[in-house]
Amino acid sequence: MAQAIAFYFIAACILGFAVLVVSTKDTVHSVLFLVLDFLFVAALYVLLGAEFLAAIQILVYAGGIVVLYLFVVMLVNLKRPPEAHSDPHRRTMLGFLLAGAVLVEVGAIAIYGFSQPAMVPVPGAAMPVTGNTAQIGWLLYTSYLIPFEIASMLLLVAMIGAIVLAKREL
Amino acid sequence: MIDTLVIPLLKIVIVLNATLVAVTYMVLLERKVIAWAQSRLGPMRVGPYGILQPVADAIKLMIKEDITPVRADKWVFTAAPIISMVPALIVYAVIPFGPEVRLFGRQVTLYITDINVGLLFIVSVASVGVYGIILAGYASNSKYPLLASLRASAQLISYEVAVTLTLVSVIMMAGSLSMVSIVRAQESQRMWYAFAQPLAFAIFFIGGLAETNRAPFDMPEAEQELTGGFHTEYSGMRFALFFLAEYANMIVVSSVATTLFLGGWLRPFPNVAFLSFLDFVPSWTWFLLKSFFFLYVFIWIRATLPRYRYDQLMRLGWKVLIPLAIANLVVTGIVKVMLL
Amino acid sequence: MPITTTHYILLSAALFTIGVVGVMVRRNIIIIFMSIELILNAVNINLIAFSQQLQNGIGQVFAIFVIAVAAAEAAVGLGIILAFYRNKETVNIDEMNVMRS
Amino acid sequence: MKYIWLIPILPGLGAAINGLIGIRSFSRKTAGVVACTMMGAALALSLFAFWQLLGLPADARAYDVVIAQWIPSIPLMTQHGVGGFQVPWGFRLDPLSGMMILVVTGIGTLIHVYSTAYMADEPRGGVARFFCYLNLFCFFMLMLVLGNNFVVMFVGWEGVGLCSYLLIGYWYEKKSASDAGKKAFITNRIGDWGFILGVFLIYQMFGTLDFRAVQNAAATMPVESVHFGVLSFICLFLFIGATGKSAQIPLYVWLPDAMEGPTPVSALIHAATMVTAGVYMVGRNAVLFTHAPMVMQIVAIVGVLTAFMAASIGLVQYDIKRVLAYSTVSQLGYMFTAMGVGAFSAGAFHLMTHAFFKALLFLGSGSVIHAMAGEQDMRYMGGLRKYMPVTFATMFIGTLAIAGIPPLSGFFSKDEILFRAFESNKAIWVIAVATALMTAFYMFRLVSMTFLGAYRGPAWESAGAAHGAPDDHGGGHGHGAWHGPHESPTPMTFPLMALAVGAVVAGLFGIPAALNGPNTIEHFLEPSFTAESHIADRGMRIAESGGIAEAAAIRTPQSEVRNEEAEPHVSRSVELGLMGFSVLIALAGIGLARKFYVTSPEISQGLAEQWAGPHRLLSNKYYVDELYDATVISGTYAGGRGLWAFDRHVVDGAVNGAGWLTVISAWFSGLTDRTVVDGLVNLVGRIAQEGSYWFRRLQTGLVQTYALVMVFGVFAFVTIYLFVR
Repeated sequence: MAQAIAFYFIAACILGFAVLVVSTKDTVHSVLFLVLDFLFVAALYVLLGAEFLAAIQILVYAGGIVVLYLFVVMLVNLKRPPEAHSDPHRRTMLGFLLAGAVLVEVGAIAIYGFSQPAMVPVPGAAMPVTGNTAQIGWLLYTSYLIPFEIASMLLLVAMIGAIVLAKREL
Repeated sequence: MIDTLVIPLLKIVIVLNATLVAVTYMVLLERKVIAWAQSRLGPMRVGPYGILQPVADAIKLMIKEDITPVRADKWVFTAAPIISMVPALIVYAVIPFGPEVRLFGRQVTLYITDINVGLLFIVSVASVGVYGIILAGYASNSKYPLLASLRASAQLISYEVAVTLTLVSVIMMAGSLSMVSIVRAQESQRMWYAFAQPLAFAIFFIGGLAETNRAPFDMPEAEQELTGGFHTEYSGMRFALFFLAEYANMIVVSSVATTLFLGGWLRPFPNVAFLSFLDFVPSWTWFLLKSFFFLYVFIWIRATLPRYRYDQLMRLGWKVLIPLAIANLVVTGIVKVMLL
Repeated sequence: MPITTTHYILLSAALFTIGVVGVMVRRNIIIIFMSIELILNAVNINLIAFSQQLQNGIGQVFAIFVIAVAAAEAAVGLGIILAFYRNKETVNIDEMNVMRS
Repeated sequence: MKYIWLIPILPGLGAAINGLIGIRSFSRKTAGVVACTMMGAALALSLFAFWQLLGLPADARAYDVVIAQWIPSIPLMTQHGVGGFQVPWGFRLDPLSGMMILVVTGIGTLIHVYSTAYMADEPRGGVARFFCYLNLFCFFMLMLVLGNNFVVMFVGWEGVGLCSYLLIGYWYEKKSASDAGKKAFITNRIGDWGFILGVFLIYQMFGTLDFRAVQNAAATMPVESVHFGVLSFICLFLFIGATGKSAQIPLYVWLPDAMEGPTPVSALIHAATMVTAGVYMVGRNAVLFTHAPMVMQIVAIVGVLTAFMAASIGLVQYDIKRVLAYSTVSQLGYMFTAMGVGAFSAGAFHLMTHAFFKALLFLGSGSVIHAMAGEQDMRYMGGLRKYMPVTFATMFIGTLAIAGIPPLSGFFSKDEILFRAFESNKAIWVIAVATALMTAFYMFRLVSMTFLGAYRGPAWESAGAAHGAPDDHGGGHGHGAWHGPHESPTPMTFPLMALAVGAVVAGLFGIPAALNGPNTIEHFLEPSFTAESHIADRGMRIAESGGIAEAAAIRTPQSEVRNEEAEPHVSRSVELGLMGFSVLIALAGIGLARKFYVTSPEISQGLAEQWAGPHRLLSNKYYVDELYDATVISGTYAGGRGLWAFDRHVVDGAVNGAGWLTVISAWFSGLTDRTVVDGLVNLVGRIAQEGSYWFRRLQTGLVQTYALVMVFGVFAFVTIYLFVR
């Protein structure tokens, strides 16, 4: 019961803040909502028993990526409102429609298509508290070693690329 | 019911209040120590030897007028101090002040909780604290705070890398992320990690200075250059919150350093048998003494060292500390895999 | 009622949709990037829910990779935004049509 | 003892540092210090390891450590079906390799120290290069002696060959030096060919390359005393390798020329360590060899013949280093004789003692050359005794040792070999004794011509430079005006003294039972030369099931070494007599040399004229080099020319024909290309051009339009999944 309450509360917060993120006019505020959103996603991970992922989520997203966004927002101090000019060929309504359709379809699949096989209820917080960190580390460094290395290489490349792009003169 | 709800709540209340009191008295301590370092007396008026000075300060800060600049972003302006204060307090949830003790006939652990990713939890929560500073600088809509906040956040992010790397080498030694089991590992390996990982210890300490914006890295509140830094526009209780957050962070850093490198609540030299008569001292006193030592060193350094220039600070962080930390990590790994 | 994987899928679908809407409707490219982050989070929620249901850590490993990729994407994308902003003084995506025929 | 893999790594590290950084930027001193530090560390580590080894019980003195898998299991055909061919980076510390690492690191360190002074006059980069090579050599040598399987050993084996090539050709501007390097390398390659064939055969036979496994497997096989079977072939090939590496007939010709290298190199590589690799390898495979008596015979004969021949050549050489080189060859011959007669421990023992006194002699000669500003011809020396007392004293000790005067080390080891030879085969013994006589003779000839008598060398300044210039081996660079022979600096004399002490005391480990000595080293080394006892017993049990003859056949090699103190084949008095006899022989040689070259030198001249023919034969080294030139080398040239002609006419002709064909066919294909292919391409282009008029509409230049299309794609796919599935 408590778990259900927690889930619904967190889910509501996630969705609400997500809506705020995409709907706020002031970019800085929407960045802040993004941070809150991520924090609640982390809470959801804890509910799912993935506390390591939760910590990583906060550390990388809230602590790293969004700070980057914030910097950019501050550096790009806009004299004129960013969304002033609007192209006549935009199809905004169509976007809404398509997104809604996709949501409906996926929902249908999730509810009807997916629940034909007997669903085991997810024992959220009932997960053993003795951590899955070791398990994840084991997987990362044995079966997924090469993807892991490739990911690190990707990060390196991205770092260099970002420096090259953002630096005025090299 | 009692074990699941009442006792944790009690612990939280105790820890929070203790922290706040400690913070206020940190201020007094700092003023006193610096005064003595400069052969002055420091606050003497309020109470004997000025021990009531913090109370006076608190009252003053509370009854001061609370100004919000025009054209400032109201919401963010209000949120920033809170954002910077809250993480500093959350972290205390996983800091082990001592092992289990028997209290009023029931086993009580001297820490609020011991989650299995404790260290990671601390790092991540601490990394959220940056927002307070950035937003403070942004929201108060004035150029000096903005510069200061950008500096501060850049500095924090840069030094976070080095500090986290040193933590990783400690985790390698202990083989666990939970604070309590790190202390236990030092107990079973009969050695403080300050001796096993001297380089990591040094880097962590320097990084901690930078993370808490203490001298010689107190760029963000460089009065001479930035007229007081990111909280220039703040006043009254909001300002006080920033102030408290900084000292709370100091206490956090020293507690973490104590736990990771000085063996937490363990007595000095746990590997020397004939010192075991020290065990009659309750363990949490050791913890408090060690943390106090760190705090004193913070103040001492502030009274001693001049401030770095900003580019020097960045060079130190990126070109010295991080490579050293990585080298330390690699050596630790090799030693652990090959020779142990 | 127990919380099943379906709930999590629905949640992530909703989050995904919100992100998609943000990508397609907003004209401020920074917010578009943030919407992409939302989409990636939706994916992560799915992955972890399934790893929870199957009781193995593989989903979480993939989530870690997703986070890494997101970090890379954010770095490069924001770099591009800065470079663009330096040239055209705007972050409006409708004005980023230098190559339109 | 998990750390023993560090022992080779340390010198390798030094080599890397000196080679990568040093040559560009180290001063002479720094390079020397780096190299010496690494070697010192290796020495300390080896001493510690050896000490721990002694700590183990006598029958369990072996320690294997595998640091990494080198070649994972590759299915490869063997005698008994497909086996997994897999090679680990495995190192093995047992009595034999323990002794070897002590010799290598100990003498290596001393010689490094010596070199710091000897090479002091080289150009800066040259010194770093020298030390890089020297360290590299030690790395490979330690690899060779520590490896626990044939492949790791082979790595070291090739590596030391390479290093010796590099170091012989160290003064590569000198044609003679570079030629000598090539000669050494090529000759070694011939030997390596045999060695690697042996290794192949071993794998094919036993399905493994681990020494211990191979020995245990071999221990259970019958002795091939009558037929020349697989084991015999294996041993023969291995022995070919050994002849190449440690300069036995017919492949010894490279060693004398190798003296073109700097003297420390000659001391370390061509006297103390590398050339003994062959002996070490034979000892390492003692069990195999004991199972192939015929090959043992061959080994003994080749060894003793080499010893005799080299010694006889050494009688008449005038170049001080060449004399020592030939002496080295003949001493190696001794070792092989010992191996051949089954006295493995005696051979290994002589290896150790010889390492001491021969390194000592070489370093001494180096000191002399240094003093004489690069002069190597003994005819221009003499009377140096009063100029360089330390060198004289140490070299004198070395000479006594090699001549076999008790109680110096050479006596015990050589006498042990002679005694065992006497046991097994009188003829071999006779030749060996004759060799001993010659050894004593030429060594004292060397000492007399160099140190005693009157000074025949060039006068100071002027002539000295004149004489130093033409055959200057670097010893005399930078002296500026040469101030006559002088004692060498401490870094050079200290190793001399240390080695002299070694040459005196090294023998005391092997005082034979006949002198009521414990003969420590033999008992210590014995486990390395026999298979593990339980294997041997199993062999016996198999034998008992399989008949008496086989049982005898199997028991003998195992029990040989053990029984042999129990009931010696010859009585103790004979052994003592032999000792006395060999001492007499040595003294006789000394006396002759003294008579010929000190008291009345004219006699030697007289003898030279009187026996002009033999003298010419000897001083031309039996014309072996010329013989090889006439046969092998010119044969190779002829073959090469034939192949060239074949290549020129047949192969090139084929190639040109193919070229013509290509040209013709290309013309046709060009035709089709112009008409058919280009037509198609243009058609496609036209289609695209026409079609693009309509598709262009989609390209609005709005990013979000494209995003819209993507989402539509998602929508479409989900729909398909929803309904079609």
